[in-house]
Amino acid sequence: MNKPVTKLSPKDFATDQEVRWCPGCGDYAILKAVQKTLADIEARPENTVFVSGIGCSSRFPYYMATYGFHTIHGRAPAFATGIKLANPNLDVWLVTGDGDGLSIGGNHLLHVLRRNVDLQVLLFNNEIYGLTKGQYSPTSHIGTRSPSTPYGSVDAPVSPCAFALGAGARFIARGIDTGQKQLPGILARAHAHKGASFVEIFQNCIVYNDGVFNDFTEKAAAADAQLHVEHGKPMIFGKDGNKGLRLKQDRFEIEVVTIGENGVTEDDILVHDETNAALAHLLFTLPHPAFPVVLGVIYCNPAPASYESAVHAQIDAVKAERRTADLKAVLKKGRTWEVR
Amino acid sequence: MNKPVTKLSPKDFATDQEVRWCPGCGDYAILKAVQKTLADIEARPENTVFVSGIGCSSRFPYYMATYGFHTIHGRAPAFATGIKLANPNLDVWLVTGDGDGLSIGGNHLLHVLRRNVDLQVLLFNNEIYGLTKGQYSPTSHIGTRSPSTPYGSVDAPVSPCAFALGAGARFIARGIDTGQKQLPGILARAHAHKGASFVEIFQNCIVYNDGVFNDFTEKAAAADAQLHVEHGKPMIFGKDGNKGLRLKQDRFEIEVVTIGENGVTEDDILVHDETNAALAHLLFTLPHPAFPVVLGVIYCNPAPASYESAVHAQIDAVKAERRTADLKAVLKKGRTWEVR
Amino acid sequence: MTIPQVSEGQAVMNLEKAVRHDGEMGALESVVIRFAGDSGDGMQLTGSQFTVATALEGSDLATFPDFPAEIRAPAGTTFGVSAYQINFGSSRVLTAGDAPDVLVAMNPAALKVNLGDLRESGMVVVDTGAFTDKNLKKAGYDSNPLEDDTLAKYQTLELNLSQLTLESVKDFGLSQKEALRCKNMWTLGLMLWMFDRKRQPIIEWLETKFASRPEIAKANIAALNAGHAYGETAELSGALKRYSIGKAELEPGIYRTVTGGQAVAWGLVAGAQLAGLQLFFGSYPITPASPVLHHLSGMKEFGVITFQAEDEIAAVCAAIGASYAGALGVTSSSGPGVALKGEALGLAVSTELPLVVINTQRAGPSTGLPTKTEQSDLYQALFGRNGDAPIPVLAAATPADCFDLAIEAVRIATKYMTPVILLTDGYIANAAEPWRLPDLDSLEAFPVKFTTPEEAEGFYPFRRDEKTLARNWAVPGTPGLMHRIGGIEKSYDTGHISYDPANHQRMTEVRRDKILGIANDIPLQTVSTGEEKGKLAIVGWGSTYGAIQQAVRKARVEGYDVSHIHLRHLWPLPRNLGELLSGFEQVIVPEMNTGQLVNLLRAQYLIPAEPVNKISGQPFKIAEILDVIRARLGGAQ
Amino acid sequence: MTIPQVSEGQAVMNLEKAVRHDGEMGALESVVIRFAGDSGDGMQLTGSQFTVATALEGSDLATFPDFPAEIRAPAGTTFGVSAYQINFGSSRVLTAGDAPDVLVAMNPAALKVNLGDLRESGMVVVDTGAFTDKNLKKAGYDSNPLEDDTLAKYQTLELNLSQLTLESVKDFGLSQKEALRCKNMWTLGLMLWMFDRKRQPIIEWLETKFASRPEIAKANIAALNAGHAYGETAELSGALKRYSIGKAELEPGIYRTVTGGQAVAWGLVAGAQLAGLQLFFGSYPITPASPVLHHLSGMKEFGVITFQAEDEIAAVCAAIGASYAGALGVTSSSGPGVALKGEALGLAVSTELPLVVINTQRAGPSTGLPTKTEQSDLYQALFGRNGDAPIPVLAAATPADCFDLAIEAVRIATKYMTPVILLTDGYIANAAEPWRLPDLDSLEAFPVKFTTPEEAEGFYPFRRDEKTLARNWAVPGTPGLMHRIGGIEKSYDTGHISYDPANHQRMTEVRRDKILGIANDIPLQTVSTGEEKGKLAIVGWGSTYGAIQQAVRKARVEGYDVSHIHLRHLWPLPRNLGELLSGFEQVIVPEMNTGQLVNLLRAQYLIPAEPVNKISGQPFKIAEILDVIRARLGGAQ
Ligand SMILES: Cc1ncc(C[n+]2csc(CCOP(=O)(O)OP(=O)(O)O)c2C)c(N)n1
Ligand SMILES: Cc1ncc(C[n+]2csc(CCOP(=O)(O)OP(=O)(O)O)c2C)c(N)n1
Ligand code: SF4
Ligand code: SF4
Ligand SMILES: [Mg+2]
Ligand SMILES: [Mg+2]
Repeated sequence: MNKPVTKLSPKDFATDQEVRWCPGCGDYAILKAVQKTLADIEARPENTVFVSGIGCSSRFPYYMATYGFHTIHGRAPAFATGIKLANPNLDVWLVTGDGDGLSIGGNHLLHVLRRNVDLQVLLFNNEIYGLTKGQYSPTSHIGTRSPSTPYGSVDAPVSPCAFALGAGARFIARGIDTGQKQLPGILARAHAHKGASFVEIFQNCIVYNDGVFNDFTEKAAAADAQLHVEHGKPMIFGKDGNKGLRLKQDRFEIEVVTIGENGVTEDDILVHDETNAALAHLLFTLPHPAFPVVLGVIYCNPAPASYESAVHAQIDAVKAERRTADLKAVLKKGRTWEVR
Repeated sequence: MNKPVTKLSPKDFATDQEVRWCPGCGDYAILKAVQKTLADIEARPENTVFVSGIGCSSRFPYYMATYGFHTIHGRAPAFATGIKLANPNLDVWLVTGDGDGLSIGGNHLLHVLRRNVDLQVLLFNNEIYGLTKGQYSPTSHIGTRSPSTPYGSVDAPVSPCAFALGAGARFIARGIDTGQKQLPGILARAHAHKGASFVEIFQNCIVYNDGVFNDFTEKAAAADAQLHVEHGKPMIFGKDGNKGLRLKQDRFEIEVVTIGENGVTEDDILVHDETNAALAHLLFTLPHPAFPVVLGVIYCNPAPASYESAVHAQIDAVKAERRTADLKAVLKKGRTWEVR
Repeated sequence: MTIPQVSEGQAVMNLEKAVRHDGEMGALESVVIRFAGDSGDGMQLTGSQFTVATALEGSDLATFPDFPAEIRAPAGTTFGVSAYQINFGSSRVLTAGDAPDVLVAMNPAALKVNLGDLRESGMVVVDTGAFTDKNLKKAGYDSNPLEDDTLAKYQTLELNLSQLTLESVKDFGLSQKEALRCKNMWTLGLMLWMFDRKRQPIIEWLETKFASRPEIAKANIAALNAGHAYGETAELSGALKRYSIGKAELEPGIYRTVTGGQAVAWGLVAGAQLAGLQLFFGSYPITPASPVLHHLSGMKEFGVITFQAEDEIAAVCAAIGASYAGALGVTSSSGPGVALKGEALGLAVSTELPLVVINTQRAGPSTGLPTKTEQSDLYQALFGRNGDAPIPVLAAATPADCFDLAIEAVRIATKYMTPVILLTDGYIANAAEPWRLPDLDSLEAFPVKFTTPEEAEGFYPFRRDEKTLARNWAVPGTPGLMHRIGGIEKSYDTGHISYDPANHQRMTEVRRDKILGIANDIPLQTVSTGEEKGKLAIVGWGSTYGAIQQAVRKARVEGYDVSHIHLRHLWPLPRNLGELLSGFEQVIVPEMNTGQLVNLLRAQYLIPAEPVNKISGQPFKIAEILDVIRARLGGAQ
Repeated sequence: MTIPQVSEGQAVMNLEKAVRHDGEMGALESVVIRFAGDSGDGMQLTGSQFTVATALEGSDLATFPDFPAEIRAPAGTTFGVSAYQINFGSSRVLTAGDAPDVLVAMNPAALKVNLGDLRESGMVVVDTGAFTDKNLKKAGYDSNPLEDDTLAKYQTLELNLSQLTLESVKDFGLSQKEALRCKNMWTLGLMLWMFDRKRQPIIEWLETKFASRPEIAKANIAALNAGHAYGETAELSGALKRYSIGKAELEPGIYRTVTGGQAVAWGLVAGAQLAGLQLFFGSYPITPASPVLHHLSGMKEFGVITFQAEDEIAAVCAAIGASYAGALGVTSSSGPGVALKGEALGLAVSTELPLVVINTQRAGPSTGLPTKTEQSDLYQALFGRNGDAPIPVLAAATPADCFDLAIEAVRIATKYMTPVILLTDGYIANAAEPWRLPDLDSLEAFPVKFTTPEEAEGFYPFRRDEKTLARNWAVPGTPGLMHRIGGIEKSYDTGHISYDPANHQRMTEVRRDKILGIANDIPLQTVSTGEEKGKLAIVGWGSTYGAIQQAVRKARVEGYDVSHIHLRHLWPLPRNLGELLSGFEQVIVPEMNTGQLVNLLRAQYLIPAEPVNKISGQPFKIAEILDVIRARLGGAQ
């Protein structure tokens, strides 16, 4: 049942349920990319489960013709862990938002990542609480005016990817809702990674936070404001393909340089190493606009085993060693006596 | 009332309550260090509040002759935030454990750190749940045998400091329970830092996890296994003071070198920069024993304002602008009509 | 100006047919209008502006906004329909009305969802321009209801609102999309004309709202005027009739409309002022509780600290922390969020710190129906904690009552050093009603007295006031009173941790008795309508007030021996309640749940109180209660 | 070998004085011993080994371990005292005994804390070696109780246990500290001698336990033997007497001792086997619930998945997730942890997934007294959720009953697709009692039937079984049955999200009716002791079983017309319960809380049931219940 019988198309992963997002919401584009990814990787609908919390983003499972569980706010990682432990053969995708995943659900996200449960976490970051009508979220920049912060927010936002790294995630990637060219590839790699994969997707909320990512997502700005990294390739960007990141001499820091200026050549450009965690931290937190926003698979460093496989390996080992599982014998273990 | 009347001694910060930790518990040493720190920094008992969750570590407030709130499991950061917001003049210390702070309480820890509430978080890491009799914790290394993991744990531990960094903490330090020489200094700096300070303290649980840190805390091993960093100083360690960390050529990585060998001189040794987050991530996660365990103030990079000060500044600004706060006027705002 | 296109076969619209009127031709005692359309059609705005205009006219009124869970559901779908109902009249209006007299349906989906509620021979106003094949299909209509006999029972006013609107604003250079957005103002203009309400307040509001885009303001005003003018023309042609609704006889005073969300916020601010405390409000957004957070976030000039926490647990814990530090800690949520606060509430009970918890209930269980109303969290409020952890529970009957009870919650919390739960619901939170502004100066203050350094001698944190049994409140920062508290049992005599069995018994009892004692400090239970004894008592709580009140009034007019008793204090119960209820042969408890208060009353007083339950996410109708009364008491007496 | 140092003025120890005996000199019907000492003195081990030896002797028995919250409180303090009580005898023993006949006090603090409970003229065994000035002071004694008249009312056996022990193990080369650790075995040896129990099982246990340190094993065995020999010598000298306790008449079978923690774990494994499901156990450590986690963690050969979650919310959510994926999801905690699960339980109710929730109750509110017992979470179990979210609730009466009810919980959860809450408490969880091993083969299986691909035609996830009203269970991985579920209200007919008012009413009612219908699938309520009608019924639930049962038996012997009714199904209640209770003139409900079941019964049946409450963190004593019966029914009839 794991082998595809016929090749499915993206449309085969769409349900007949009416999609209930606002017209123009970035979620539509992500839905499209995910459906394409599932077709690309030849996923079987019956072995695929989409799990989500609560939020606009978390309505996602209703639109996927797979199994789906729309749970409660912030707890999707815990449900997903239970599902994957109960049946490791299932292909589990977790959809969450910046509020669901990083506000109420931060702790579960931390633990599903550090335990390294083999599933994909897609965090739709629109820097706002969409479903509850636009309050600021833990990823909103300082000064965000919202119904609960009419004078502007004062708390510093968290970087989802830096958080994931601190939590011990071993696959961290970043994409953009409208990046239909890149997104399916990133998602396919997340899926291929054995262990917990974390993908932050910048998503435009057209109603409550429209254009918040424009400075790096708008066509005109994109090339200079985005750096798409690839393992083993120099970190070059810019519309003329001549900007790059270079290691500073004797400092554990990097800088933006222009190839061809001040004697800089392509050889000076730092080559991306997706297994380097310190570099990943740096790339996640580069200040924009001084630096570009880094996209793609930024960190990937698989562990020897994913959590559910280790759990089952242990169970199997004990089973093999004990050979029988006899409850009667367990009850009789220790001191017993007979009354006649 | 903020100025000390007479200089208090460490003993003045001790209560008459019988201390209820196991004999030999590392918590005693930390208590001593904290009491010394409060005397050193001339803290006023009436302006000092110790807040904790639940765990052996969280019994701490009972032994401090200050105000104290022993709350519920994992939630101390939230209580502390409320306290500090309600009265920013209070000096708030938060005591938590690896279970309290990183298992059930991970989310609140994340948010108190990213919000940057001006308080000190002391996380006593004994890599075990002491109070509930020895189950493994989120910091226990893989393979830990405990009542709930009789065949050994399989989940990867989280690094408290890396987590704190990912959460956006702007002061992160590390110490050892028995490090009476270093600890008060570290705590005093944590106190001086305006914003949330995070201090991980390795603490020996003599009953359930005795000796788990021995490989770097035991006298014989300490010098070679510990690196005490100081901002602006080269990262040198070892009983002969001749080992150090060096930046690898053209790689965003470091290595251990010996001064005097292979032409290495002190100048080659990387100078510690406590404002460098990527470096901090690296130092937090250096694999031991290949690298030393890094101690001291590893990251300190203050933000322009702490959370509670920003909150109150905003309130004050609105007050100043509006001048009056007249509820009658508020009620009358908008459409009213009179019935006679 | 086009000529009214009154649908074929219809004579003059004749609302009086089934509406009570007060003699004079065209003058009605009360009318119920429901505005329904797509989420994007601006029905909530239309409704609330009609409400303002109506309130200014001196009518009594009640409203019921009913909107979908989706932010902006796809246009034209039934689940995307948003509605706003208003009941207004010259007599006392207590509910939004059982059945609309007039239904404004901006598209087929709105018609589909709402038509069933319209009273027989009521009036339907439809935008024919929206009855396209596509929209009909989206709404699930097989044939066009305007063309078959779907509307036969009703009076229909079929207008191409879209086209009429476009015409009215064509001079302002708006895009087609922007122009069409004015449709709701055109419709509002017509309704204002029909019920003789003034346009001026709406015009002013539009001018302020669109101050930065004057062309939008002008277009909307033009549409409003056009709708109004349309009515006048139609009247001249005899096709439409205009109605007047007299002023209601209300107590003299300054009035405004208020929603429960506003009233809670203002009540908390007033309560904090009366207690002399800084208000700390810790919350996490959730429908339908968020408006309280939003209102308070804008009141910084009162020194209100609003803290949008990472979750509901952090919200309540921060509020308890704030109370510990000497502020008035308040937290607010709806059912699923309150479920998360149970453990922390136990700590507030155990440490005896003041705290106000507001639960704006919604339909459950679990996520349930977030935008629909219900009263099913009473059990949770009374019992939803581990251990013996009694907490006083209050419930507001109307939007305006939220103000009074928020103050009462603060009073009890601070006087008795206890958490207090105030229950409202989605209906109360969003509905607007006229509110006579209270005389703030006449409210009795209840200033808190913190323990002072002078009282350090023999101080311990759990020393109690002999009368209230409240412990004293010593706040950090006070020299000489340093102490430690927590959730472990404390010695009655020293406040230190105590594992002594007899002490635990004593402390558990004193915590219980403290709360029970509050019964001596709250008003005796009165009867809202009817006699103090008799055949039948209808006992309600919360937002069922209006429906029960109207039903009982009507039943009494019909000659039934029935009384309405409405509880605002649900724990402890008023101390005369048992006696009062024992004076009735039958006690019926209507609730928007499967029966919760009814069991509390049965357990407390051993009376055979019986439940009447509605769990549809919709408020009770007057008729539903009236039917129960009639069924219970047989033919009219 | 030293000579017994029986304290001055004491004749031969004469336990019979106040102990029921069965004629033969030195033969007692039952005895209660309490071992008390510092946390470090190994009293729990001593007690449980005495229990094993006693069980093997064929006595009936019940135990009560009572230990401090501290892991290792400072030596010598009163709050560091750890105690283990055992009641054993030849007749049916159902409680750990009201008052010890023998108190073994290893230090002054242990004496101080426990002496008050000793029955008059009971026996005190003290270690004089521990009565140093320092220890006396730590225990809060102003003068040495061995020297003043503190012990005048009792028979005292003053032995320098420390010294006697050191002597007995001096040949094994232990450090002073290690040698002193054998003190508990010396004492155990003496007690084994005194009550004629065999040493061999203990010796075997010591050999296994210290297999890797044979010198420790040998020293402990030597100490055990020395204590035993001491008794023999003392008997010869006439200073001490030896007692025999006959075998109890128990049903034939193989027996072992079992604690509630073990029985729950095994019952869950058995239940999962009977259902044919993999057991998934998600939990977070908390006292006193952790033992279930610990036991199950060691049962991997049964394919049990134990998941120590990051918190209680994750634990229950993971369990629900596992159930969704086709395993049997179980979660377990104590009061404060269960408080955190309320929201998720609502989701399990709404999605109608099987789930078993075990609450090992402890004294609350809040953190309360973690190591003390209470029954104060019944309200939380019944009502602690938002919305109308009914859940079946079971409560175990004894440690062994935990096994049966764990199976019953699994049966109901899987048959009815519902969460089920099983209540135990700290007393049951830790107490040991003899348990006749059940015949596992005779247990009736209740295999779960997942929906199959063949049933895909017309499948929807909320299609119900007509009789049970349970929905079908289609698990991910099954081709053709892909579907989506969640916490929003679902259409009765399709399972899709539905905001339809009438549908919400219908779904709420079907969820209620499904649970109420379980009443037809559980045993009728029987009377444990006494007649089916009469003057007085004592209605209990949970761990009060033994105390009520013994009290009622005694009272009936005294001639009182009283019956004991014990509930194991608290929701839904057995369908004959109302009728049964109405047959009694008075109904009394003793609970270890301020009155929770009593209110449920009053609300359900309108009977004037009255509460008797004990909230001291300690189990009821037989005498306390007996006093209530006597007071209620006047002088003996
Ligand atoms: C326990 C609980 N608390 C609060 C809510 C209300 N709530 C629903 S979604 C949401 C935030 C959603 O934000 P995000 O995850 O960013 O999703 P988005 O709507 O932006 O996609 C909140 C606060 C809830 N449903 N349950
Ligand atoms: C809600 C809740 N869940 C669980 C517990 C039980 N509990 C108390 S302390 C603790 C873990 C403590 O571990 P840690 O924070 O590492 O403290 P330590 O005892 O090791 O110092 C747990 C699980 C509790 N008190 N409350
Ligand atoms: S509110 Fe924002 S995030 Fe939600 S559906 Fe609408 S556009 Fe998308
Ligand atoms: S159990 Fe461990 S952490 Fe707790 S007091 Fe004892 S030694 Fe310290
Ligand atoms: Mg969002
Ligand atoms: Mg710990």
